[in-house]
Amino acid sequence: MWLYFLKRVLLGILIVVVAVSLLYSMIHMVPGDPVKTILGPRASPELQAQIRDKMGLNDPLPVQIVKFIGRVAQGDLGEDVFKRKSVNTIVFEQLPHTIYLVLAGIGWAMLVGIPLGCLSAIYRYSIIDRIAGILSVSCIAIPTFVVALYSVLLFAVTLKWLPAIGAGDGESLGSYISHLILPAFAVGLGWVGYLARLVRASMLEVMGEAHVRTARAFGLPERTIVFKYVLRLAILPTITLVGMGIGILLSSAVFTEIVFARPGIGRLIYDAVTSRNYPVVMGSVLVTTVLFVISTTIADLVNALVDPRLRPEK
Amino acid sequence: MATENVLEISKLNVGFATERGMLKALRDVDLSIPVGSIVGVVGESGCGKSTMINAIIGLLAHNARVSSGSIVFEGSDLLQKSERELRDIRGTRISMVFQDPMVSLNPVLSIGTQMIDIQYRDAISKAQKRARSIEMLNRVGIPDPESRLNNYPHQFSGGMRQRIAIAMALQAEPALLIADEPTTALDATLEVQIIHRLRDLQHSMGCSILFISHHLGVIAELCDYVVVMYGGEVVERGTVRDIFHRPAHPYTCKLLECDPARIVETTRSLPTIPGEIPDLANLPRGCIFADRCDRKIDICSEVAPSTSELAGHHWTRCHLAAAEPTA
Amino acid sequence: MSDTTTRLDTTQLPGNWQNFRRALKRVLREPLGALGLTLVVFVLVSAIGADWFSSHEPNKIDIKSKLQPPSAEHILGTDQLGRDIYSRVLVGGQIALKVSLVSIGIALVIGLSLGLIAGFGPRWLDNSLMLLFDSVRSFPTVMFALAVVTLFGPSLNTVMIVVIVTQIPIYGRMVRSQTLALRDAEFILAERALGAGFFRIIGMHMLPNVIGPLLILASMDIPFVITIEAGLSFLGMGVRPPTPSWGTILNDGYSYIYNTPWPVIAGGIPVILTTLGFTFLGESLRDVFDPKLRKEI
Amino acid sequence: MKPLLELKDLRVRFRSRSSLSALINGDRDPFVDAVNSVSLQIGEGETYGLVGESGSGKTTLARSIIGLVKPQEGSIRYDGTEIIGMPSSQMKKFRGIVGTMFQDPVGSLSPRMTIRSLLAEPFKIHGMTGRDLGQEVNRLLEMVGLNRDFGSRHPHQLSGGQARRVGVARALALNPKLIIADEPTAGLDVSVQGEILNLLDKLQAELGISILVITHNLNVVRHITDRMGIMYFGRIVEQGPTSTMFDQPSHPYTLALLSANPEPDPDAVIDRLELQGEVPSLLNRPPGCEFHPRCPFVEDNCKSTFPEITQLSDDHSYRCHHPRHVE
Repeated sequence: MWLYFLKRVLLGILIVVVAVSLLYSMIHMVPGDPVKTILGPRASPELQAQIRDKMGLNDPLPVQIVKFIGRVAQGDLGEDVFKRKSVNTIVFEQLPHTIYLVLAGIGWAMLVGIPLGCLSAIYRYSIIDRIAGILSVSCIAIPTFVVALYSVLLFAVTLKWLPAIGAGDGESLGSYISHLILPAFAVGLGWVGYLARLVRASMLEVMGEAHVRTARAFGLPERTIVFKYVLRLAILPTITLVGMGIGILLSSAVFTEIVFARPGIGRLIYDAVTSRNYPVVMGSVLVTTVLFVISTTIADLVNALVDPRLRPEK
Repeated sequence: MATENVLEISKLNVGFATERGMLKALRDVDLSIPVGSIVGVVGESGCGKSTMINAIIGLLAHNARVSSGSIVFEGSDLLQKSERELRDIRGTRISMVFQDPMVSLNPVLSIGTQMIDIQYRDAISKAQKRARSIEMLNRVGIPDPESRLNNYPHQFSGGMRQRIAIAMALQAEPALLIADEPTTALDATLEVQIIHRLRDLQHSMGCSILFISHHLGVIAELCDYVVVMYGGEVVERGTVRDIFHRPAHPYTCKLLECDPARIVETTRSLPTIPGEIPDLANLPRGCIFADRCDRKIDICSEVAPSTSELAGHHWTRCHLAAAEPTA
Repeated sequence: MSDTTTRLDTTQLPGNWQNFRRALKRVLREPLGALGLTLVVFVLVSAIGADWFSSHEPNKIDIKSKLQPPSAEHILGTDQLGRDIYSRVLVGGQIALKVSLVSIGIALVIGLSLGLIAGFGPRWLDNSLMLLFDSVRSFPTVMFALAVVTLFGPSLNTVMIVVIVTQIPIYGRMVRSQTLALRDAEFILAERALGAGFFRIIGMHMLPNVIGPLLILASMDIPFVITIEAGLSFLGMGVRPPTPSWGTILNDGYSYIYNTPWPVIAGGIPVILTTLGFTFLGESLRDVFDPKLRKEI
Repeated sequence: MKPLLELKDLRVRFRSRSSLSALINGDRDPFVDAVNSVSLQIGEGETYGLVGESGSGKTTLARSIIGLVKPQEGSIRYDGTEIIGMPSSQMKKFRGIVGTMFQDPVGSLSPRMTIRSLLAEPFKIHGMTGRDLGQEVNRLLEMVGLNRDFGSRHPHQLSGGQARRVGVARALALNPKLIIADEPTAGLDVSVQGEILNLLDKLQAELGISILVITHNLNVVRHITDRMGIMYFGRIVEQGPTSTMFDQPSHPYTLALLSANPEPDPDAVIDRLELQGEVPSLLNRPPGCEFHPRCPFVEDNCKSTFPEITQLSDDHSYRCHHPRHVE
């Protein structure tokens, strides 16, 4: 058990290291001087020299990567060369907003999607299943930013029920939450569909397996069969998908934060890209990548806890 | 008819609605299981064995239609019962052991959980249920049952899993145990172990067993009565000696002839039954076996034979037997 | 009836013309499949014939008639520069489809080759390719896209590169797992026992069994790629103005959302219809070919 | 009789755990022997039966002969030529002159090809496109008794018996001198089983080929083989002429296997040697004789000393300290 945990965590770290190296190497794939790419062509030669030195761009690439990973491992994401502010401070100021958004989004998607999927599977091929199917596929099909735009149009502009812009006044929790509702709705909607479809498909698959027939042959109540014997197995791929979902929702958060003018890491990257503030882009992409890897790793570990077959024998 | 039957199927007809039309999977099936006996069912693939079992325990596929007949179990017709009533019978009065022990247990629940779950109807404490499970595992020959109760199915070998399946099936002391090819997936030396264990348990618990197998040797060794099925019909049934020593239906004769184990002199040329089972969605007019029968007479391809009794407890569905009854 | 063993059922997958026609029939029998197919055909036709169907020059500015609601002259109204939104939507669809088909096509070819190499190659190669795939997959797509845009500048090509790079691991992983499952299948062993060489096994026996599920997966990715293109263009990181894209139409509309809702509605609906069409079609294709979901006798 | 195929001290090892976890667990030998010092000979025109339960290594042995699995040590000689370490171009040629049949009749046919193209495969692989392939395919279909209409079908449209015939035709396409048949009757009904065995026998008589049959079915082995070997835990524990092996088995395991074969006669009196327990895992190789934990006749030296091969007669040998034929 512990060996599996250790292996999985090591793999996660390895993935982050490779991902960071890839990201870092990308700078060197750009034709021309990376410093010019980063700072833009109009930066003064002194600034360029200073940055080149600071970023260690005079070392060979592998050395640079090792140094960079070393710094990141110590929790140092570098410095914003324009504002002369630590990237750590900038990123971690914005990060909580995005995390709340993503958790709220995946949270409501799970609360609605998983029961919807169960319902579809239990009453398969019925009218309930058909309606749930159309609803979920439609949810999947509509892109997040279109959902965001339309919900602004409907709930904020036309009906004026909920605030459209910002994350609240920062004073009261109620205001923060009311500003969170529409963005969370927008990022989560597609995932309601994904989860419902996946839960339905894997429940149907498990229901066709021989051991469910055994449970039926012993006259177990349908409730026990569905919620204990079937769901326990059918939920395994869902756990993996939720782990991936947290990472994918980080992507959707970019659109949502821009449409709703919310603070957050998506907005931060967007602003940094438009002002070509490379260290901040790099730092935020890195942090989100680590978040992604952490969530998939946790999902795998939870899977191992639920599924005894993944536990190695003593 | 003095003996009392725990299960009696009469004139059972089951069909499946398919794209090609109605597939008549069971036609006028008769079968009875006397109390305390072991009844074997033999037949090749597509003979309707599985459909019959599913009909008994009420777990037919959604597109199945029971058009007529009755399945009387302990005095009442199972086909007239509601889903709820059937569920109360399954696992208490009738239980099952399935073919493939590798997939017939839930892989993410421990053996203990599954054995305790199936006792959900009993108003006893969990500790008592646990104790009963341990005793049952002991009886089927699982070493160290107390600690193995916490193990998961994948931690057992195939033979052990089949023992566990038997323990679960017999735990509630059912009146009827249905065993669907329980040893097919096992090796010969394990097969013998399981069969002996099953017979010992049957003796001590006094239940009846419906034993499905394509292995004639196992049937001969274990069963009291034998039912021979072909293409969805019961073509012959009788005591184990009737079937093996005095087979009446040409199909039974052929089936016995084909078994290389019954051929004493070694031979390089083994008997076969040429031809195939007719399409069950598009049945021939006469006898279902007529195409492949080497003793066919004119009437066989015109009229479907009805069941005739040859002697006490020995029935066959063949024109030849009806014409010239053998004593 | 129930004692048929479960084996990898690849025979149901599209491969020859007969199967294709049977599949088409089954897709059309399902209402959602028929709807999906209709939408997809509709979108394809309107994208291919965009030049004929458009009523105005898509980039022609006419400030006098800016932000008009739909009318006989402008079926979907006009934007803040008075450009005809209907014509822009048509041309935008052409671009969206071109991006998604080209980039998915390239990603498919590369993913397929890498997946086969990983599945058939030595353990160390398999492990390193998987590590690479997992690493690339661990970038949140949009974050990765933005990082690429900062380096290479916003353009249609950048969008395609991002799509290709992020899709390769998905196809590669799937091909690899299929290959691993097939590698020890008895029919592959049987071919090897006959003396068949590496390339014959890959080309004649592996590929036909791997390509079906892969194409279905890819067809379900088209809406995703369209979303990425529209999304990046919406952020101003994709297609450069004045070239129309569904994303830029939405972005322009969003700036004037308090003045008029029409541009946002007109820019969003084609995105929704296209993604709905491809998703419905992909779902029903998968239902038709996935034997696991068809368990009834 | 001149041996066509000769195996000597063949050993096949598999890695049981990755090098990393072997390192962590301090396991110095992360390998298991699936096949262990196996020697056997097959003469020209002879049929040799290799019998064993699941996991005994019989399938691995068959696969190592055609180079699908790489043996660790030993030698495999075909017609006097060493096969192990053959360059791949020669191995390809060798595979052409040895016909192989795999267990699953349908699953061993490439699912998307038609029967016609499946039958043309052997010729295409070995570059024999010069002859009229259509005619060759027709010849093969006729040889195994299949109608030409089958040529346009796909494997999943065939029954098990028909698919098996296609397998036989493919194995015989290039006029091999040796056929390796892994469970040729697995999954087939008794009535069809005979057809396949008769077909093989007929072809053997006509073409004078040698056959290596791998099976767990003793009844089949008794009828169709000249000599047989019993495998347990990767070793051949006893081999000899089939009739001698059935009449006077020496090894207790042979005895147990023979008696574990239930006779299809309800009145048969079987003096049964029932084994306890199951085959141990390859990871926990018992010391001494590998059969000793299950052997009813175990004595002290069995637990410590590994039995060498004893030659009972010219062609009958066994590995046992206390053979049964003495009594």
